[in-house]
Amino acid sequence: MAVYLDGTEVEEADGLERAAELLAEAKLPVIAGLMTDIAGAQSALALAQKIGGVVDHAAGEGIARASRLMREGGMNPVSFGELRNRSDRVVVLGEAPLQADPDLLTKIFPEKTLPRPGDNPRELIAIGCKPKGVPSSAKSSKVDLGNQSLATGISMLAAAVAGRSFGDGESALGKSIATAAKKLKDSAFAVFVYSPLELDEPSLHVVLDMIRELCKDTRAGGYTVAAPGNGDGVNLCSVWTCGLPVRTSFAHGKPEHDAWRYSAERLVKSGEGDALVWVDALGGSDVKPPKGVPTILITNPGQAAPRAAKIVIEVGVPGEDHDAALYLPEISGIGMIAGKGKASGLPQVSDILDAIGAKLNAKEAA
Amino acid sequence: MSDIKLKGVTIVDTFAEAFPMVGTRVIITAPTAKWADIAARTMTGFATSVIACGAEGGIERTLSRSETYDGRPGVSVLLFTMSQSKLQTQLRDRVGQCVLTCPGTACFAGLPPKKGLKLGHSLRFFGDGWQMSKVLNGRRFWRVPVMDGEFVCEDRTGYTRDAVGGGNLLVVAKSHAGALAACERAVKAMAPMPDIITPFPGGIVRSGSKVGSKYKGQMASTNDAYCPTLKGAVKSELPMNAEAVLEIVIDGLTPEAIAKAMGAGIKAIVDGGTRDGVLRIAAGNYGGNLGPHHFHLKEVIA
Amino acid sequence: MSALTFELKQAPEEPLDLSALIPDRLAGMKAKDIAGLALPTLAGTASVGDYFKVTGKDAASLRFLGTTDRCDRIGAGSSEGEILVDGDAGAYLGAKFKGGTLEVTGNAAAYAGAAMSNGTIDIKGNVGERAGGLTVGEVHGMRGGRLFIGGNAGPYLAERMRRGLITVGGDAGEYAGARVVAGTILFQGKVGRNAGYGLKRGSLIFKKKPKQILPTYADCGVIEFTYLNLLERALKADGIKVRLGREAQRLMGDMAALGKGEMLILR
Amino acid sequence: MLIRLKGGRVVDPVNNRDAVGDVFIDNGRIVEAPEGRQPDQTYDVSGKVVMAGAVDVHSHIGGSNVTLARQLMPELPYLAASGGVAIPPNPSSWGAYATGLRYAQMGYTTVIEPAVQPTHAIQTHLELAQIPMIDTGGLIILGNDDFALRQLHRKASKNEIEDYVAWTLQHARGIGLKVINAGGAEAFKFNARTFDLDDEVPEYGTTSRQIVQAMQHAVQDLGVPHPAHVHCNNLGIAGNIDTAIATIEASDGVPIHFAHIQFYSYGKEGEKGFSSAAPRLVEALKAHPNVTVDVGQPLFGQTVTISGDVLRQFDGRKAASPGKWALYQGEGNGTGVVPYKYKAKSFINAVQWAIGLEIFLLADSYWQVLFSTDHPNGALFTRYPEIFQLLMDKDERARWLDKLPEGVKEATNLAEIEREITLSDLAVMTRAAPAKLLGLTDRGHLSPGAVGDVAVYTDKPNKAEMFDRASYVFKDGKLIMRDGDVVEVTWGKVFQADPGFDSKIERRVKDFYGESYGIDPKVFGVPEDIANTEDRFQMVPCRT
Repeated sequence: MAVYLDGTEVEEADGLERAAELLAEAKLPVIAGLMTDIAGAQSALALAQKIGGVVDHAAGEGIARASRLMREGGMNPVSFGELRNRSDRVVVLGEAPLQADPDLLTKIFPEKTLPRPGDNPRELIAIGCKPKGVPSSAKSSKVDLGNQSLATGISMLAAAVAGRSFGDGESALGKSIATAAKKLKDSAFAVFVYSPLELDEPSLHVVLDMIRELCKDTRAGGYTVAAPGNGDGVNLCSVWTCGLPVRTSFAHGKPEHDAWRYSAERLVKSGEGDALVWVDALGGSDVKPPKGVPTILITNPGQAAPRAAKIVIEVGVPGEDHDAALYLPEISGIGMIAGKGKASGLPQVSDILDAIGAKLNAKEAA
Repeated sequence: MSDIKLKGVTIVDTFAEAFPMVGTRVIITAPTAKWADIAARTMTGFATSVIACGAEGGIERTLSRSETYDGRPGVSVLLFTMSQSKLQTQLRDRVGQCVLTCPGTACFAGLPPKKGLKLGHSLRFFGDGWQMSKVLNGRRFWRVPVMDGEFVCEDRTGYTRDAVGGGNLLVVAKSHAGALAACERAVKAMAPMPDIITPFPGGIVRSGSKVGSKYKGQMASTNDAYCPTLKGAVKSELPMNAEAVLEIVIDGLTPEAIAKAMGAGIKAIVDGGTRDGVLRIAAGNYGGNLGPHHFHLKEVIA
Repeated sequence: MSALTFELKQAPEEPLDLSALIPDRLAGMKAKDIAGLALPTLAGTASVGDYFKVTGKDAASLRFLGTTDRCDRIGAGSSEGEILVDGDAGAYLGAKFKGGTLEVTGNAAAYAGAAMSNGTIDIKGNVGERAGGLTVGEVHGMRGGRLFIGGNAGPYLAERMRRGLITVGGDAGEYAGARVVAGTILFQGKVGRNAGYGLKRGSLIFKKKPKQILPTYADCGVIEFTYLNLLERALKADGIKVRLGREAQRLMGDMAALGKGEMLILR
Repeated sequence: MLIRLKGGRVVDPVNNRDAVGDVFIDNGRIVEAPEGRQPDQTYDVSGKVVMAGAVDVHSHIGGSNVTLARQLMPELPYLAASGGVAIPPNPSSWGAYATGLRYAQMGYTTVIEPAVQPTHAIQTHLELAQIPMIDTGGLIILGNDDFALRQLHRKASKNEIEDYVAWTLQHARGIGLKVINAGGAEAFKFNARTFDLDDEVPEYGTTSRQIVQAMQHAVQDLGVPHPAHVHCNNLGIAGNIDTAIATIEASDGVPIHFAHIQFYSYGKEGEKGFSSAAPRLVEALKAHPNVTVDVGQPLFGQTVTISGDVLRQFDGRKAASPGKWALYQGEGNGTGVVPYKYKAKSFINAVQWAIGLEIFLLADSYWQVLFSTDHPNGALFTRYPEIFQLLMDKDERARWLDKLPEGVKEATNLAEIEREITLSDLAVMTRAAPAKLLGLTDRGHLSPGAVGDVAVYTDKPNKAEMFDRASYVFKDGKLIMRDGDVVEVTWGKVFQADPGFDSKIERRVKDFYGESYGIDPKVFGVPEDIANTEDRFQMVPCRT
């Protein structure tokens, strides 16, 4: 491993010492990115509690939307296994689901399934996306939204499912939506597949209302595409540890959640957060840390230039360099991925965060 | 007994005996004064006496655009019954059948609506789920879709338990024409006065009554002491030269309003002097044993 | 008695939580004691006197002078008295406001009047996102009272509002009136995309026709509304003079939600 | 280190002890009074009551179900605080850490999480690892999963079913097996809205009765100490005492545990068609000594219900308060989460409250009727002391009864019950019996050799106050809490039963998951080092 301070490689202990100092000096340190395994998340939460900091995730925006939805109305989530084995009508909303996993349709529509309700053939209904390679095990239809946004497409579908007439009901799009709605109403188990990162928050609520309209008589639910960077795993860990999702501050001792206030990006931009720990350890992400405050970047070798941050610390990739608990979409929950090679010698995210915490302990004691 | 005489008219030293009632006021507006009036008249039709009408009601006065809540011409209506629950039923039925149905109208509280009688609160259900509630400056209104647009109706209107029914004047005259002319003058004088109505036809009643009857089940019967045709046959209150007696009954939201109205009525009659052959002005009472409100004629003209 | 006055000494670097400085809490306290009160900052605690010069006596009438957008939670949770802010306000101005009046001469940041339930908040300038909307942990947004915005409003104005009245003098951002359950919003300027998205009940009233009207609204044509008279008069009583006229185009929606709400586009 | 607890009233029914005396702890274990050795530490506990650390056999403290509830209702501690006790130490949080501290505060040292979804067992164990102070264990849910149903459908051999149960226990590292509305959750996936003991699961043809019996016998034959832990059909429905008794009778003399039995002790007598059937239940228990139950006592106040009985929870959504709910539709049972507020003004809630207390107070043996609120379903575990008071103080019950709606006294029998349970009774239902039922022979009592888990309470007339905060709590012989405050944060063990299986089952399971889910089951197998500590898992020996 290597640790860089201001672009220069330094001893690990010195790097960690400097990192601890940086956090100790900060008024409101922000521990974010958190593209790491559960152990890393646990250590991040423990460190945040110790230093009175904030935790957020790189996919925090989508997580916050899903959290608010859950908190205000609830949700009817469907596991991937149930989606794959028992759904008849699968509505893919938007482009994100198929972008996140190009093989998604193959996984959703296997040749053989467990017994499922109803007699309908399985069918993909694509709204606002262009599915490629739909397996032969499923029929497929598409709603071309034309000039309309995904948000309005979703609301038209919801209106049609609820059987309420509306302005554009007679347009070509309206008719196409009506056909899709009829299929949903005739379904035994309809599942909506979408990403909370792509859908606007009000659209998430409309999707939930639609699910609840359908499930009065049959089954229906939502399958949300997992947040990138183990976002769901990290968020779950935050919830079970302190009772609240990410974007939580420990600055005043007790955990305080505010999806707007404790967004890492907003905190850094506004200058309210004055030090940043950015963890990007799952093999490199497109999401880059917000700029403007002294940053400790914890990432994999080769993912960042030594000068990319005040301090750059290299760690292994969870689930590759070491065993790791991660959110696995296939089980819609947390699973274990065994490391492939044990020889990398790279520390884990949790090792680094714990070591920084230990340095802070030592400082306090001194 | 010391009757007094004003401009030749005897004011009998007696009192009108009146009863507590529960009263309310609503304001009806419409696109024109004409339609506000039609709605109000319809709503207060067949509302002379609680004995068989369910309620006593009438138009209090008309309101100009600047006086109403929605800036349209309006009419203020008073309605009285013997209990709050009866008033609630009467109000709902009368507004529901006569105002909700009338083109262009809206209906508002005429007394502070806090914890009052249900108005739009009940009538909103006519909207079958399409009604909308709106709260403006602490007051709740319902917008109920109807065939000419929307019926706007305030959620509730206030009511008072201090209302009084049965304030009255008995006008004894030498001729029927004279009694009627004198009473018309009195009613006209009372018309602009606030907080009262005269619920009988044109404000005037000819069938004054006494309590009880020789017939079983008949609670009230003709006031034989004031019937000119029975003068010799009963213990009459009338001089032999009296040919007709007419009564003005007044309901009011407060006793004071009734007293003032009675005073104004007496003054209007007396101002006619002996021209109409008015002999005396008396009032109906039951010896003071039945109603708590006693309006002494001498006092109301003071 | 003179108004209890808080004059900002220097612009704070980190957000201050001023929610303790409301009439309910300060009644009967001396200026000197108030200056000694703890003032939570974003990550620590200062005292009121560190940031404010405190003068005056009457806690039923508070004044904040020279405040900036870092002065958060002014009037939050207040239930009585009057508060005047001569300056800008930070986030959560008057959040969960329960009664009294709160007036701001400048702008307010995010969540102004969020989840307020009564009283009047009058902001002369602009407001940030989610004004009149939900605060963290609430199931509904504004639940009553009046929120007057003189300038522009950020996105998600009045999200999941349940009762009350909002007026916007300027323009409003995207998703204005989204998921409103009931209540009334008057837009005097332009609105961004997806106004009224997921509206269940409630009225969105537009002086200017919105550029985009969601396809899930059903046009009911132009109608005369007695209600507009009532609203115009009620606004006038609050010092907001605006001609609403008699007629409006009515669209019902959002059919994606309950569909019992309306847009009234004034003529 | 030798610790002496001196001069307390020692309540230890396993050793027939309820008298003033000393208790000694040495090296983390209870020991006889040592001769010729001076204690290193002596605690004067005169005037106090000394009991073994309490054991909770059924409390939803961690795992994906509980965390789903936390996501739905992070405000629970605030809302619950108005009706009872918020979750200390931090009223803003109902996370894992706060859970451990509050349990320890009340003198609890072992708690069993009763609903571990096999595919989410890793999360459960990660969560349990974040709960300080207490030892834990998990019951693994089977019976609505397609593998088991497929086995039953094709009439797989008894051995093969046993192997699957054993594999699941090992893979998910459970102390026992849980069956929730057997077949009902699967039927719900085919849009059933009701499911009874002899209804057939669509496509699989097997009945609820057959599933329960298969699981019950598998557990028994494998020698797992804790019998099958069963949540019956028809939870919460008036007249469901018939279901409970039919299920009890179907148990056929083989050990079985019924969870939160209060929710099944409903008659349909009276004007409102809802009444107490507690006496019928108690009679049935007397006739079936193979059966144990925990009560699932409700208390008035805000809570949230969490259950793998998705069919029931879906129906329960209509009563959600606040009006939001979540239904996770997953492998096996899935989970339904519905916030709920028990109201003293509600006739139904008041009758439920009375029924729970009746079951406790009419019980013949507290070795058979165990304490629980089915946290958080009946009441938050933080409120146990309030229930202890109700059981030990008939005047307190009478005070409550007088406040309840008309007709509650008629629909229940509580008003006629004078019984006040003793400290020994309490020690059995909260310590000795659950420990024994779980096969945890070294706890629930203060015999020499038992683990040094001891709770010392200051005796007070108000039992709710007495049990709210223990004066001292020792865990493995270490003082961890004093007067409700943390002395030392410790991390406990997890109990696991591992009866062993024929490895052929691994292949079958692997094929099944590969084909049906596209995964290798090893991704949801719980590794031994999950908590990053050694000896995290402690084996509970199986009968051979």
